[in-house]
Amino acid sequence: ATPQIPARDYDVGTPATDAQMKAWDIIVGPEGRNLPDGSGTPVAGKAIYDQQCAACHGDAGQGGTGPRLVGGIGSLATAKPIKDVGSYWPYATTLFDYIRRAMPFSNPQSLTNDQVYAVSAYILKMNGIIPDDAVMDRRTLPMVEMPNRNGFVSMIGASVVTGK
Amino acid sequence: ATPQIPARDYDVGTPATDAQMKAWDIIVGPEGRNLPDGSGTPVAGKAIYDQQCAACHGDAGQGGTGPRLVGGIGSLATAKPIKDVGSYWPYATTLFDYIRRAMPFSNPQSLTNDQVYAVSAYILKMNGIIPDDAVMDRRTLPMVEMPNRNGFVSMIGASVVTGK
Amino acid sequence: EGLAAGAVLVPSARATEAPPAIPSWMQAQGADVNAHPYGQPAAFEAEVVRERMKSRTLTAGASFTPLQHLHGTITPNGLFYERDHGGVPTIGPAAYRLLVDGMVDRPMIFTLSDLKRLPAVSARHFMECSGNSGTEWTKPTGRTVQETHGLLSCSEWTGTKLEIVLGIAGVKPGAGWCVAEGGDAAALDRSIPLEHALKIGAMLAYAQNGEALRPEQGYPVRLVLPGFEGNTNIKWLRHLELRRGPAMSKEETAYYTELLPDGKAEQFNFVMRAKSVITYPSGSQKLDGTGFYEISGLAWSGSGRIKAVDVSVDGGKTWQPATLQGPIEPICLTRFRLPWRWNGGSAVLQSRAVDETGYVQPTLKSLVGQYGLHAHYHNNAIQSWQVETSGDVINVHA
Amino acid sequence: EGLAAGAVLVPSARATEAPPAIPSWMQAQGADVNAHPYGQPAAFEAEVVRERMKSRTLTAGASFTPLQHLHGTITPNGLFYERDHGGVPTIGPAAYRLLVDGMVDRPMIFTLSDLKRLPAVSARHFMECSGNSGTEWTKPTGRTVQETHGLLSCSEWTGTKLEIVLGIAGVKPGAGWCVAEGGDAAALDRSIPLEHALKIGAMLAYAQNGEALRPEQGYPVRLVLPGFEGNTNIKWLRHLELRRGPAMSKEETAYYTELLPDGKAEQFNFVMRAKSVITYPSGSQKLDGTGFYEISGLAWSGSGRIKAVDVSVDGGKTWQPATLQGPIEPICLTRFRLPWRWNGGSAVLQSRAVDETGYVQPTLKSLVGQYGLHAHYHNNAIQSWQVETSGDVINVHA
Ligand code: HEC
Ligand code: HEC
Ligand SMILES: [Ca+2]
Ligand SMILES: [Ca+2]
Ligand SMILES: [Ca+2]
Ligand SMILES: [Ca+2]
Ligand SMILES: [Ca+2]
Ligand SMILES: [Ca+2]
Ligand SMILES: [Co+2]
Ligand SMILES: [Co+2]
Repeated sequence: ATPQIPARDYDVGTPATDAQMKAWDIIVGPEGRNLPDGSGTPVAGKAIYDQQCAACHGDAGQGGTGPRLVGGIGSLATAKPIKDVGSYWPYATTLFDYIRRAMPFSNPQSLTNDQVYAVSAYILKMNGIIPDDAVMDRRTLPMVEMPNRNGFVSMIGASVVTGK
Repeated sequence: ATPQIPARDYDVGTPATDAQMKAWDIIVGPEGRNLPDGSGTPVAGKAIYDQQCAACHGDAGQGGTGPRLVGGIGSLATAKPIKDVGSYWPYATTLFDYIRRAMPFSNPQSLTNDQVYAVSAYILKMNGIIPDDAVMDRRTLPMVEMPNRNGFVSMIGASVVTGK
Repeated sequence: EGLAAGAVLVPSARATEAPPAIPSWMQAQGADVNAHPYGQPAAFEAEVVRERMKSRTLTAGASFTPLQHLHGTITPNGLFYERDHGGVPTIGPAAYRLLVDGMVDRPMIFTLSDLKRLPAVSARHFMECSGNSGTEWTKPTGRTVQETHGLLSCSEWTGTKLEIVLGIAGVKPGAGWCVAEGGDAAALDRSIPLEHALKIGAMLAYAQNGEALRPEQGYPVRLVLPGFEGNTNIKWLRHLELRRGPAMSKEETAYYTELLPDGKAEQFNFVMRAKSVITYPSGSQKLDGTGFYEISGLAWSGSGRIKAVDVSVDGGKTWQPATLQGPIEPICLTRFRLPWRWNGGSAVLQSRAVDETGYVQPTLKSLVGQYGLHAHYHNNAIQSWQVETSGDVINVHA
Repeated sequence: EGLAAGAVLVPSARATEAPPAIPSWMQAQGADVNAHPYGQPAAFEAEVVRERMKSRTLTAGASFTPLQHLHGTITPNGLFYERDHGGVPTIGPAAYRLLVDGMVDRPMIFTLSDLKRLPAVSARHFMECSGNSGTEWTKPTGRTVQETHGLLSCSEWTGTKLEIVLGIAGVKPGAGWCVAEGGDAAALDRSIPLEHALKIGAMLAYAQNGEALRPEQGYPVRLVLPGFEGNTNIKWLRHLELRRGPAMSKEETAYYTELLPDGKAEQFNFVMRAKSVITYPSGSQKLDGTGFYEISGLAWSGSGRIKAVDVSVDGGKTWQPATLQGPIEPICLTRFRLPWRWNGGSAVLQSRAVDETGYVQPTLKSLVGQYGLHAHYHNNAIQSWQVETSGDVINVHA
C-alpha cells in the first residue's frame, strides 16, 4: 500500500526534466520498464563475451575472477547448491539491468544497448534457457521463462518492523 | 565529609612501596605537606632567576614569553586588575609546588630543591612580600603571609551537582 | 590475504617494572598544540585497524571492524566496516546530485546543499551486513571477533528524512516501493518497501558521528534504513525511483537472498534479527592468569531495543543476566557486561540477546534446523568462545 | 596565528550545472576496499579541522572544535578540542602507571592492563573548557562559532569508575579531596571534592567514542568528571592523592578562578552552567537567498539534562521553543532545531537553554552585572548572531 506522506513545500530542489530523467535512469524492472530500443542474439553476444567477459567469467561461463554464470541448474535443493544465472536468477531482465550498470567490471556502462542485449542473450543461451536463434529486445527479454522464476518467497509480511 | 565508598577486592593492582611514593610525589599542600628538606634565599634565587627564568619572565619579572610575576599588588579591585604571584596567589607553597613541577618551561623538574626554594624566595622578594634576607624552607614557606590570602571564596557549597 | 590474528592481551606489568617516577615525558615539553589539526590515534594503537577479507578482486569485497579492541557502542568513523561492490568512488560535494522520480507528481533533482538545507534529524543506529558471520554456518572459521562479527558498526547519523524528500516530490497512489541506487561503479541498487522505510525513519544521511560521511560509507550521501541489512543502506545515493513493485535487481535476487534446503529461497528478509557477541574475552585473546574478569560484549536488534542479554560460561548449560549499559536505544548497539572469576579451568562463553519483541537469539543448531547450511546470510546464532586452561581463547561450535 | 574564518555556505548549484547523468566515477572501479585500514575524511573536507588560538608558546595553548561544520552531538575524535599546558606527551601503554596514595589504607600502583581489567562503564558527556567564550565578555571577538564556542566537545567515554579504584585502596576517614595529577611537562594538577566526584560518576577513562583516547585527550588514561570544567578532567593521569583539603595548586588559584569587581575571586566553581549556541547559521556563514532555513545548535548543562531551548530571531524580543533531538542525556550535548523562513531582512539570532534544575542561561548583560568584566572563565551568556541583508552572518553583542 502507498503510505500517506505529508506534502512539503520548502522551495528546495529543482524540477527534473524528461531529458535529465532519461539520461539518468538505468533501472530496469521485471516487467521490462525502461528497457531501451535495440536487440541482440546469442551469436552476436558470443563475440562480445569472448572479448570482454571470458577473461574473468571463463570461456564457458565457468567462472574465475568473476562468478560462474552457468552450470547450476538443478542443484539448488542438493547438498552442493550452485546459485548462478541459470539456476537461481528469477528474471532475465535482471541480466540486462546488471550487465548494463556494472559490467564489464573495469569499464561499466561502456557497452551499447545492442551489445548488452546480445551478451545477455548469449549467457541465457549458454544456460540452455533460450535457443541459438532467439532475439532479445525490450519485448522478448521480459518474456523469457527463467527456471527459478518461482523459487523466491517474499518475507515482507514476516518482517518485524518497529516504529521509531 | 568523606563519602562511604564500598571496599573492592579484585586482586588487581600492586601495593605501592614507601620509596615509590616518595619518588613519585611532588604535590605540596598549603599546610606545607611534602615540602622537601633544603632551603634558599632571594640572593641565591636571583642568580638562578637571571640565568634560567628572566629570558621568559623579564629581568624584573615583568613578563614576556611567560606571564608577569610582579607588579599587580593593589590592582585587583580596579578596572585593570593584574593577577600575578604577588597580587593574586593565596599561598606561597603553590610557588614551590608549581616551579618544581613545571619550570623552567623547557626543562621541568630539573632544579634541585635548594634552587626551587631560592627562586621562590626571589619571586616573593621581588613582590616585596619577604625581606632580602629571608630563608625559605619547609618550615618558613607555609608561614609566608600572601597579600591575597583571604581573597578567595570557595563555591563548593553553591555548586549544583546532579547525581547520575 | 586473510585477517591477521587479534591482539593477545598484554600481560599486566608489575610495579617493579614501572618507569622512573618522574619519566622523561614530564621533563620536556610534549608535542605542539594542534600538531594534528585533524587528530590521529596514538602510534601505539597501530594494530587497531580494519582488515580486509579475501575476495576475488580488490574493489568488490569487505573490510571488518576490530570489535575486540573497541569499548562502548560508538564505532569511530575510521573503523566503520566497509562493503563495496565496485570500489569507493570519489564524488565532489559540488558535483553530487540526487534524482527522485518514477511514480511521483514532481520529479526533482537535489544538490547536497539542498539536502542539507532541509530539516535534519540525528539518531544512533547500528549497521550490519547480512553476510556478517556468514563464515560460521558450518564450522568455526574466524579467529577473532573481527573476523566472525566485524561487519558490524554503529554511528550517530544525521540527515534529512526520506519522508521529507518524498513529500516534496509527491508520491503517486499505487507506489509501494522505492528503488535506491548508488553512484559507484556497481551502481548498486535495492528496492525498499516504502511503508516499512518510513516506519523505521529512513534517512538520507550526510553526517556520521558529527562529521561528513567518510568516502567508504557513502560520501556525500547514503540512505540509512535503521535495522535493515547493511546492503540496503545505499551509499553514494544518486537515484530514488518510486515504483509499484521491486526492481528485482541482482542484489535482491542473485545475492542477499537465503537459499533453503528445499531449493526455495527467502527474499526481502530486510530486518536484522536480534544478535549478540562477547568481544572480551574473545578469539585469539589470552587471559592473564586466574581471577577477576569482566565479560563484555555487544547486543543489537533491527526490531527495536534490546531487552536482556544472558551470558553463559558453561556452553549454555546455565545462564546469568548481564548488565546492560544505558541508555538503551532502539536499533542501536547495546553494551553488556558480566563480572566473572576465572578459576583456570576450560570454559565456554556464550551470550544470548532478547529484544523488545520477545525474540530470543537462537542457537546455531536451531538456526541450521530452520535454514539449512546454504542460507549464508542472516546468521544471528549464539557465538561460543572457548577459554582453554592456558588462558587462550578460541572460536568453537558448542 | 589566529583562527581562519569559517566556511561560507556553498550556494546551491542548479540542476543545469549537474554533472553528466552517468559520471566518470560510475565508469571505472573506485578505490580499493580497505585502501585506508584506518579511514580518513574525504579530501573535500580539508577545511574541517581544529584551529589553534594565538598563545605565548606552541605547547601551552588550545585548539578549537569546528562546531559550524558538525552535525548531531558526537565530536569525532580527530576534532575534539585541546587545551595543553606543556604539550602532548607520548606515553607508551606498557610504561603507564597510576599511583593512588595519600589518605588511603592501601596505596596502590595500577598499570593500564589493571585499569582495563576492572569493571567498566560507558557514558556520553560533553566537555567544556571554563575559558570557552572567554574572549566574548567585553566585545564580540570570535568570527566563527569555532572561535567563540569551540572549546567544547562531546564523546562516549569508557573507563572504570573512580569509586572502584578508591574502593581498592580504601579511603581513610577525614579525606575530603582527591588531587589528580597529569603526566605531562606541566604535571598539571587539580583538587577535586571527593563527594561531588563520586556523585557525578567520575571515571578513569581509557576510551573515547569506542577507541583508545587520543594523545591530545590524555592517552592512555584521563580523569572524566562529567559536568566539571574541562581543566579538572586531568589528562595522562599519573597520580591520585587523597587529602583532607585541596592542594591549592596553581591551576586552582592563579588560574581557573573568577575575579569579581570587588577584588575577591570565586574558587572551585567546578560545574559548567547551562549554555547553548546556534551553530547554523553562525558567524562567517552566508545565507543563500531568502526562504526556508533550519536553525540548529547545541545546548548543554553540567547539572543534568537540558529541559528546553528557546530561540529568538529578533534579538531576544520574542522566543519560540526549539525541538530537542532525543534521547536527551544528562551532562551531554543536546541538538536543538527550529524551522525559520528568512525574509531577507536583518535579524539577530539567539538561543537560550534551560536545564532540569530550572536554571536559565543568562544574557551577557546580567552575567556582567553579576561577575563584572574580569572573571574571564564561565561565560555562559546567550550568543547573538546577526544576519545582514546580504545574508552574511556576524558575531554581535545584542
Ligand atoms: C575484470 C573482471 C570481469 C570482467 C572482464 C567481467 N566481469 Fe562480470 N563480474 C566480475 C565480478 C568480480 C563480479 C562480481 C561483482 C560483485 O561482487 O558484486 C561479476 C559479476 C557478473 C555477473 C553477476 C554474476 C552473479 O551471479 O553474481 C554477471 C551476470 C556478469 N558479471 C557478466 C559479465 C559480462 C556480460 C561481462 C562482459 C561484458 C563481464 N561480466 C565482464 C568480474 C568481471
Ligand atoms: C621558555 C620560557 C620560560 C622559562 C625559561 C621559564 N618560564 Fe615560567 N612560565 C612560562 C610560561 C609559558 C608559563 C605559563 C604556563 C601555562 O600557560 O600554563 C610560565 C609560568 C610560570 C609561573 C606561573 C605564573 C602565573 O601567574 O601563571 C611561574 C611562577 C613561573 N613560570 C616561574 C618560572 C621560574 C621560577 C622559572 C625559572 C626557574 C621560569 N618560570 C622559567 C615560560 C617560561
Ligand atoms: Ca527553488
Ligand atoms: Ca525515470
Ligand atoms: Ca570506463
Ligand atoms: Ca595481587
Ligand atoms: Ca593483574
Ligand atoms: Ca629536561
Ligand atoms: Co601522593
Ligand atoms: Co528513475
